Amino acid sequence: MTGRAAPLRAAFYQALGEAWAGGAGVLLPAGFFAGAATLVPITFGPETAILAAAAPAVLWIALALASLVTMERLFQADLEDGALDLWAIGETPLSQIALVKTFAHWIVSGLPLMILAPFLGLILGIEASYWPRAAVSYGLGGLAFFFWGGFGASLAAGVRRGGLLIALIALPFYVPTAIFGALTVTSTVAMPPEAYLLAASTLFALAVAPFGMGAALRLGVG
Amino acid sequence: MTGRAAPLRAAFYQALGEAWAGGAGVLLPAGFFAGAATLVPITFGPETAILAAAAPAVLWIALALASLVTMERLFQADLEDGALDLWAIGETPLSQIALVKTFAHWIVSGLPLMILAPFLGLILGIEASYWPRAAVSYGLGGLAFFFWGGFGASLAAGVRRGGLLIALIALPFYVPTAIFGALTVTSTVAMPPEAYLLAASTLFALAVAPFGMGAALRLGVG
Amino acid sequence: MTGHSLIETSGLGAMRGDRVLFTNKSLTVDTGEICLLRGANGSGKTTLLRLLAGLIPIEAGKLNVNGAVHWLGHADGLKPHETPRRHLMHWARAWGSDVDIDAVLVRYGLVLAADVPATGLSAGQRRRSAFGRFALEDRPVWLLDEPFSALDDDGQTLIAEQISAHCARGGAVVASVHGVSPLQPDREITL
Amino acid sequence: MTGHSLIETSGLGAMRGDRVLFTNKSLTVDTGEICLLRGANGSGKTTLLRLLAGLIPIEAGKLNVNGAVHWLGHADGLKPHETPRRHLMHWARAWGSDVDIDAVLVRYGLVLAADVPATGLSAGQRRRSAFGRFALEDRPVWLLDEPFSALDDDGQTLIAEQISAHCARGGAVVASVHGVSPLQPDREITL
Amino acid sequence: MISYLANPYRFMAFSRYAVPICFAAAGLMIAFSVWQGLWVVPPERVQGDSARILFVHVPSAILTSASYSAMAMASFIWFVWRHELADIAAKCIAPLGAIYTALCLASGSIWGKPTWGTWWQWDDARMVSSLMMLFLFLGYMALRAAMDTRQKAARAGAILAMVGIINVPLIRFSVDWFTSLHQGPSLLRVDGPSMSAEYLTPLLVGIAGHALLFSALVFLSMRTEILERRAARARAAVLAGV
Ligand code: HEM
Ligand SMILES: Nc1ncnc2c1ncn2[C@@H]1O[C@H](COP(=O)(O)OP(=O)(O)OP(=O)(O)O)[C@@H](O)[C@H]1O
Ligand SMILES: Nc1ncnc2c1ncn2[C@@H]1O[C@H](COP(=O)(O)OP(=O)(O)OP(=O)(O)O)[C@@H](O)[C@H]1O
Ligand SMILES: [Mg+2]
Ligand SMILES: [Mg+2]
Repeated sequence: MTGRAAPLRAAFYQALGEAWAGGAGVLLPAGFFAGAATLVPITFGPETAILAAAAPAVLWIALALASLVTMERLFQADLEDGALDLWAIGETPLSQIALVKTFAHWIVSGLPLMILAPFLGLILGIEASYWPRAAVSYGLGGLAFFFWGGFGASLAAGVRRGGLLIALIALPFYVPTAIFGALTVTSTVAMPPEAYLLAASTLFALAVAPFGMGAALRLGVG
Repeated sequence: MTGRAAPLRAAFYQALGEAWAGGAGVLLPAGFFAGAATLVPITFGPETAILAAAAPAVLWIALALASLVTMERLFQADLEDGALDLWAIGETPLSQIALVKTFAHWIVSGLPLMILAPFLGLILGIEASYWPRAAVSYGLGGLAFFFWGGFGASLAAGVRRGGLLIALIALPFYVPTAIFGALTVTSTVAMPPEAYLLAASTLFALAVAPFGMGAALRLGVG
Repeated sequence: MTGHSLIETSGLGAMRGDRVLFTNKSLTVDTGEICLLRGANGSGKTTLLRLLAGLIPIEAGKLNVNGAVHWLGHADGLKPHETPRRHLMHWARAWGSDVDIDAVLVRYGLVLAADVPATGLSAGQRRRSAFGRFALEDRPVWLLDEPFSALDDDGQTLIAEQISAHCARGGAVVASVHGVSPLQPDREITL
Repeated sequence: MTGHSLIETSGLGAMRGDRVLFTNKSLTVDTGEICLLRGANGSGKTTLLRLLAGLIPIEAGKLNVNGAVHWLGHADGLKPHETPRRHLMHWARAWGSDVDIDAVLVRYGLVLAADVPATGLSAGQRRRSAFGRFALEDRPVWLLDEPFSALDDDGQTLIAEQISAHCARGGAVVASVHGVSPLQPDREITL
Repeated sequence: MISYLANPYRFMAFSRYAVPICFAAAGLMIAFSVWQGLWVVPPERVQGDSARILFVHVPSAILTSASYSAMAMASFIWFVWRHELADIAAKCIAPLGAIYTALCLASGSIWGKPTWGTWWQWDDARMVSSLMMLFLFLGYMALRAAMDTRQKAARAGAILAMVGIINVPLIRFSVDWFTSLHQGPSLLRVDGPSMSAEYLTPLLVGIAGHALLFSALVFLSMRTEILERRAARARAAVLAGV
């Protein structure tokens, strides 16, 4: 009855609920969306060419920050309220728990941004043919961002100056994804080689970051 | 010996220490700075005209987010660890404590962004004559952002879906400041009328938000 | 001891959500008295104490507290990265107290832990740090929510002594407790 | 009761920062036994329990725990917005348990508080919810850090009974306590 | 060799002689390459005299990746076998690696100004990934400093260092994967170096010299660290009343 998947499913649902209850989940995409959609046109003035060129960059930054901010509190809260101890007692590796939780948070905070991207594109006057590729790039890139953000957050959980540390630790890992992602979105061909590199960097994050998180959380409870 | 200023001074120093130790303080300016400075040019590509045009908007968004994120946990943490009870027992009005704490957090997280703005401008290739006015605008606008963010945070402390609430509550207050701020920065005349409006919106925040925060925190401890 | 009352309430009531916790509670605590609150989990002891402290607005009844209040809740009030020393220094500064912090740390057995941040402190050490605040300023009314929880035998004796001394000085104490307690109460209220 | 040992340690030691908390602790707990940990605040009871639970890596000595562990720490493990019911449902799901949650809520006196989020629960209600986890799955080793703190008299009796029943079923219990405790220990270790 | 030296006492004995020897050899080799580079080698065909900064840039650039790899390897050894010396090595490599990375960035920027007309180009993958290497080193040091116990510092640092190793291939292959200002490899190529011998010899000597200097500095700070840990342990023993 237990099965190996049961704890993961439970962790997933709990994290979904948490992300939603904590509110930071939908806050950030919504806030970024509203903020970017209102502020960008105001500061850029009416030149739509610049607007359209700037929008993808603004979205990438929003995505990166959203992930950092969402993940910052995630593991620290688990550490403080004792929930992490309960996971650590069990047999399921912490790396898998961390993976599932991160994924749940991406669904709540990262995925909406990906879905909203076309609307933002519409407002900012980006050509419609760009949208599908852009949305997929934001999805993949966001996933990588959340995993690296989670890695930084798990290392910094329960530590003085945790926030600064997370930023410092996560930033180097964000950069390749951001480079490939931006190149994919702004490329003029339909399926640029950077798209594969973006996918590869996301896969790498998915493969490596959970183990890092698991080890870091083990350290945190100790 | 006690004096009315002693508790405020103590609260100020504690908040400074907290902001610094929590790391969210320097994290955000530093992280946003590093993040914006790296990601913006990467995602915009080498066309410096776009870069220069987009930078002010990106900075305004960064500032807004920095304030939201810094303030989100501030009062909630005070509520959870019992520190807010201790302030509420005392004679000093909670509105003054909240004012002082918010100001301390602005010093740690908002002021650096204002100071870093010229450097960011340098990197992003914005004309030097813009910097002083931009820095002052970021300073004023940031102050208003932090106070409205604090207002939202105090209302949302200890409430389900706090994050979402903060966003919903604070964003409407952010918009005027952001618009006047952005217009001030990008205006072509030296002292545009928007600058006065920006200053007025900041004054309004300073005058009204502390009372809102005090009342909301009273509600939170109850 | 003139015996005038420091706390007077009549007809206090409290609700939480849809639930009525208690109604029509009247209690009077005079100078030099200890009042213990007893009752099952969730019966409203914490709520009553928070009412007395002025932390919860009064919805029914009357409340009169004549004097400044020291508060000890379930939460100890230490920030995560605060050390016991910094915690006491902070509140000494806030209250304008010039008590010797080192002496307080010694009295409460916090010498070895004085510079360990709260996340590293043991539960009892955190509780002792919170009690240290009481030594910073003399206030007539002490409101204590399960003051003996997490304390070892020495700690319990120490706190019981402090409470007796405080009453001897003319203070009043309201404390919630479970089970046996080292205090000799003058009044007991069961919720 | 065959009396084989569920927990065996030898030469355990622990440091925190630069401070040596204890060295060379050996203890054995057989099936059906209760072992109480005593000691002053900050002496290392929590640390020893966390070592036994495998939460802290072992730096000195040997440790052998034969069987799954139920853990109750100083922190109750409830998320801020979790209700007791959701908390138990969550862990029942995680552990693949099909115990009737409502029955557990009744047994632990949480009926009225079943749907109150943790931020609104009283300290004792939070503690009871944490204990509710122990009813979800049968695990031989129970590690309890101050299990009676925040519990009222009924709650203490209830938990003491649960502990005795667990030992009667062949389980082992290691618990840290201060002062008097309703448990009849088979062993006591002072740190 | 590594497992032989894993014993701190053997390491102390070995490094007592290795440090001065490395320093001396490094001094001679670096002096030779600087002398060759500044006075002997003819100006470069296209870039003129500015190309002479090659003799600083390339050794520091190679040591950037090499030192990070060494730190990651030491972390791995510590993580798997718990040789304390490996942790000490990783800890001591970090600040020196950061210095060499900063040197690589500075010399690259200085070289870039006359050659490419810009100090810095944000969409150049090699420059950006080198900067990220600096952040990794700084993050590693900050993480260790933030931990309250040595064991935690060691474990957290090791986790970060091992995961961060991806940046090494990224730096290396960034010039192949992206169109960038930075030139492709001319030294470490499958078909051998594509550089004239009058540049190559002093460059190789300089690289070896910097590597020796780096080792000497690492050994020296490791010795200090070992002595400090011994002292701390003695203090803890006194405290514990052993
Ligand atoms: C800030 C700017 C620069 C950075 C961050 C940088 C970084 C690097 C790095 C990391 C390497 C080592 C690659 C490896 O390990 O395979 C390297 C090698 C090299 N760099 Fe730069 N560089 C910069 C500017 C320049 C400039 C302006 C030039 C000359 C035009 C230059 C010429 C070289 C050469 C000749 C090599 C050796 C290539 C090889 O043999 O592999 N670099 N640089
Ligand atoms: N939203 C709500 N709806 C219903 N009941 C609520 C709500 N919020 C709080 N409560 C109830 O209010 C009561 C608060 O009690 P309080 O904390 O004062 O108890 P206590 O006597 O201090 O208990 P303990 O001994 O456990 O500390 C609890 O029974 C709790 O379940
Ligand atoms: N960084 C550090 N430096 C020095 N001492 C530390 C550090 N971190 C924790 N400690 C000490 O380690 C000890 C931890 O003790 P532990 O929590 O195990 O005590 P305990 O026996 O459970 O106490 P209590 O009865 O109060 O719960 C405390 O004395 C604490 O001060
Ligand atoms: Mg209570
Ligand atoms: Mg303890």
